[in-house]
Amino acid sequence: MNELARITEALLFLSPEPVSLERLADATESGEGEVLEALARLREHYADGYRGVVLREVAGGFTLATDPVAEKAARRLLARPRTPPLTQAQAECLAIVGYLQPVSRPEIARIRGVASESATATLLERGLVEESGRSRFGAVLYRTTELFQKLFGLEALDALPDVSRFDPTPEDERDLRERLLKAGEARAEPHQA
Amino acid sequence: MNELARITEALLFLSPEPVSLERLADATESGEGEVLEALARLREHYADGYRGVVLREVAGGFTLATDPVAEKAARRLLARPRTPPLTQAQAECLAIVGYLQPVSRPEIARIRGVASESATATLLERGLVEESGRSRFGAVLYRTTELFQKLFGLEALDALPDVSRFDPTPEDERDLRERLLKAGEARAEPHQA
Amino acid sequence: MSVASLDLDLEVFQGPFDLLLTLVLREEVDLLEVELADVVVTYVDFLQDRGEIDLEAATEFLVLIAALLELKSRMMLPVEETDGLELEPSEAADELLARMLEYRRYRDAAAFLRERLTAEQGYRYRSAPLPAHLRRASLEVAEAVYEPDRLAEALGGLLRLPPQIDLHHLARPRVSLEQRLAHVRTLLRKQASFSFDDAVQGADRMTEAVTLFALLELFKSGEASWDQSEPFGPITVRAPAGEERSAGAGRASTGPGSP
Repeated sequence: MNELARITEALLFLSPEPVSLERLADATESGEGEVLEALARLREHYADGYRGVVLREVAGGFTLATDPVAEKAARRLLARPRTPPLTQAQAECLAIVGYLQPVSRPEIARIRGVASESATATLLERGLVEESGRSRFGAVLYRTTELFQKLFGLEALDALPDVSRFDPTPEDERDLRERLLKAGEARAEPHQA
Repeated sequence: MNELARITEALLFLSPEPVSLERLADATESGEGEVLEALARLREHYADGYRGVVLREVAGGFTLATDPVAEKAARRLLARPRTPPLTQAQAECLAIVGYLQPVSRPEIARIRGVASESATATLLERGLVEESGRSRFGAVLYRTTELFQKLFGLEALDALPDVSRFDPTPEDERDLRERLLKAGEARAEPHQA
Repeated sequence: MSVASLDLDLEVFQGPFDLLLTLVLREEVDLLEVELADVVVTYVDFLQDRGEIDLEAATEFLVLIAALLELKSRMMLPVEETDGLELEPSEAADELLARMLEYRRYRDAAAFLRERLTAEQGYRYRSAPLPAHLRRASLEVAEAVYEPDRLAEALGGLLRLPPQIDLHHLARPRVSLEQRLAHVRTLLRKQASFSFDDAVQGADRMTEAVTLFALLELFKSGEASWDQSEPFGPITVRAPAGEERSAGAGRASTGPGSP
């Protein structure tokens, strides 16, 4: 390992947050190309499956993390509770903020069909989303945080899979449509709104 | 690297404090002999002078730490100048050490009329004061550091400003230390006339 | 108010309003059977009770109710009345269909996120404070940021002696038991009975307390007795005439010095 790789390793070890290529280059007073080379060397050292620590690229930067092989022992040693899983409501809000950001609470409610106050509050409290100004109607807008990217192992926001991947299949869609039409036809008589 | 060595590496990576052999054995549910072997393997990986991170055995156990080679870069990346404004308690402690040095912690407490552990600890951590031997009663003595002089723009210690401008009774010609102790004791237990 | 706390009691649906649209989107409630006018009436009643409007919550309500109204009216519009709109029955359902599909998309994205979070739980990041030497300003680049006078001023403050507390102005009442005993005995000699209030008229609390103590002394020595018909009521002090002492048992329970 050359000196730049050694220094890069130390910086990633010390920094509590992922460090971008640019900041690594600044701190080491090197070019980004050199740092990328150093990172490649580090990656060899921290090859998946061979070490307890792995080099990861998340939230727009590089960081070291422990391999899941150590999860159980780490829990015994640190007695730090795992981050609680997301409830369905929280996950839905997070998905909407993740894909549509910046997005307001009324908009989240429109899509979910349900007021989303408490789920949004929890996501804010857990640091997964944050406020991001106001819409032109004055509603608070939300976006995801770096912690979100870190905890979900995303290199960047656009590393989220394309949202069309979650669209219902054409068969599901046709099926749903037919059922709706039947419901409509069953009521030829107008009802009161 | 076998699995135990990988897990041990991960545990040392995560823990901010040195971890004892016993705790490593507990967390990995292994024998201490096995953990020692794993540590030996790790030591090969973290050989001094080849990596940015080194394995250290210090009082209390094993720990990973950065090699000094990365010090400058780490400062550029992470060290924000830690010079927040001084609190009144810190300013008083620092003044006492500055003008009376060397001075012991019990003396600081007597002069201020209150225990001053946390202010002293902060000054120590920020490198403004340091230990300077012990008094004949065994109390730790403090003095100011070179960093103190730089942060206050002082050429030398005797360049500290004259106190008489702020002295409520400048005509009192007794020794400064004696006067401070007297005043401190008077503040600690108010006497009735 | 929170939209979630608006409780509905409709023919086809009972529960919090904010569940209604979800159930419609999940096809668990038939929108055509929901009387939306009742929902609005309930909301207006609720607002009236509250007397205040939380704008964010009101917006949420409007968004939800507007969506419901739009969906429902489109589904109900008879073809011949859609002057210029020419909504086919299939188009009428389109809006609701689009909404349902959109919801499903994010429901499935949510499932993906939950799985992803679980998968990522195994990776742990280090969160340790910086080593002490990196937490200090470095000597080489340290600049003068503190004002030396701050130290001189702090030390000057520490030289200040606390103001002496002068207690001379506090008159210390001195009341002796002997004085009060003499006072009560004098009163008893003058009259067979008198009220305690008369005995301490114009006196301070200390004097009252010592007088009561004097009375206890006199009771002990048999020089006086007293009675009080109710707690905090007037106390009558008497010289111990023979007939009164024999009647004393009957009233002893209320007297402060009862044996």
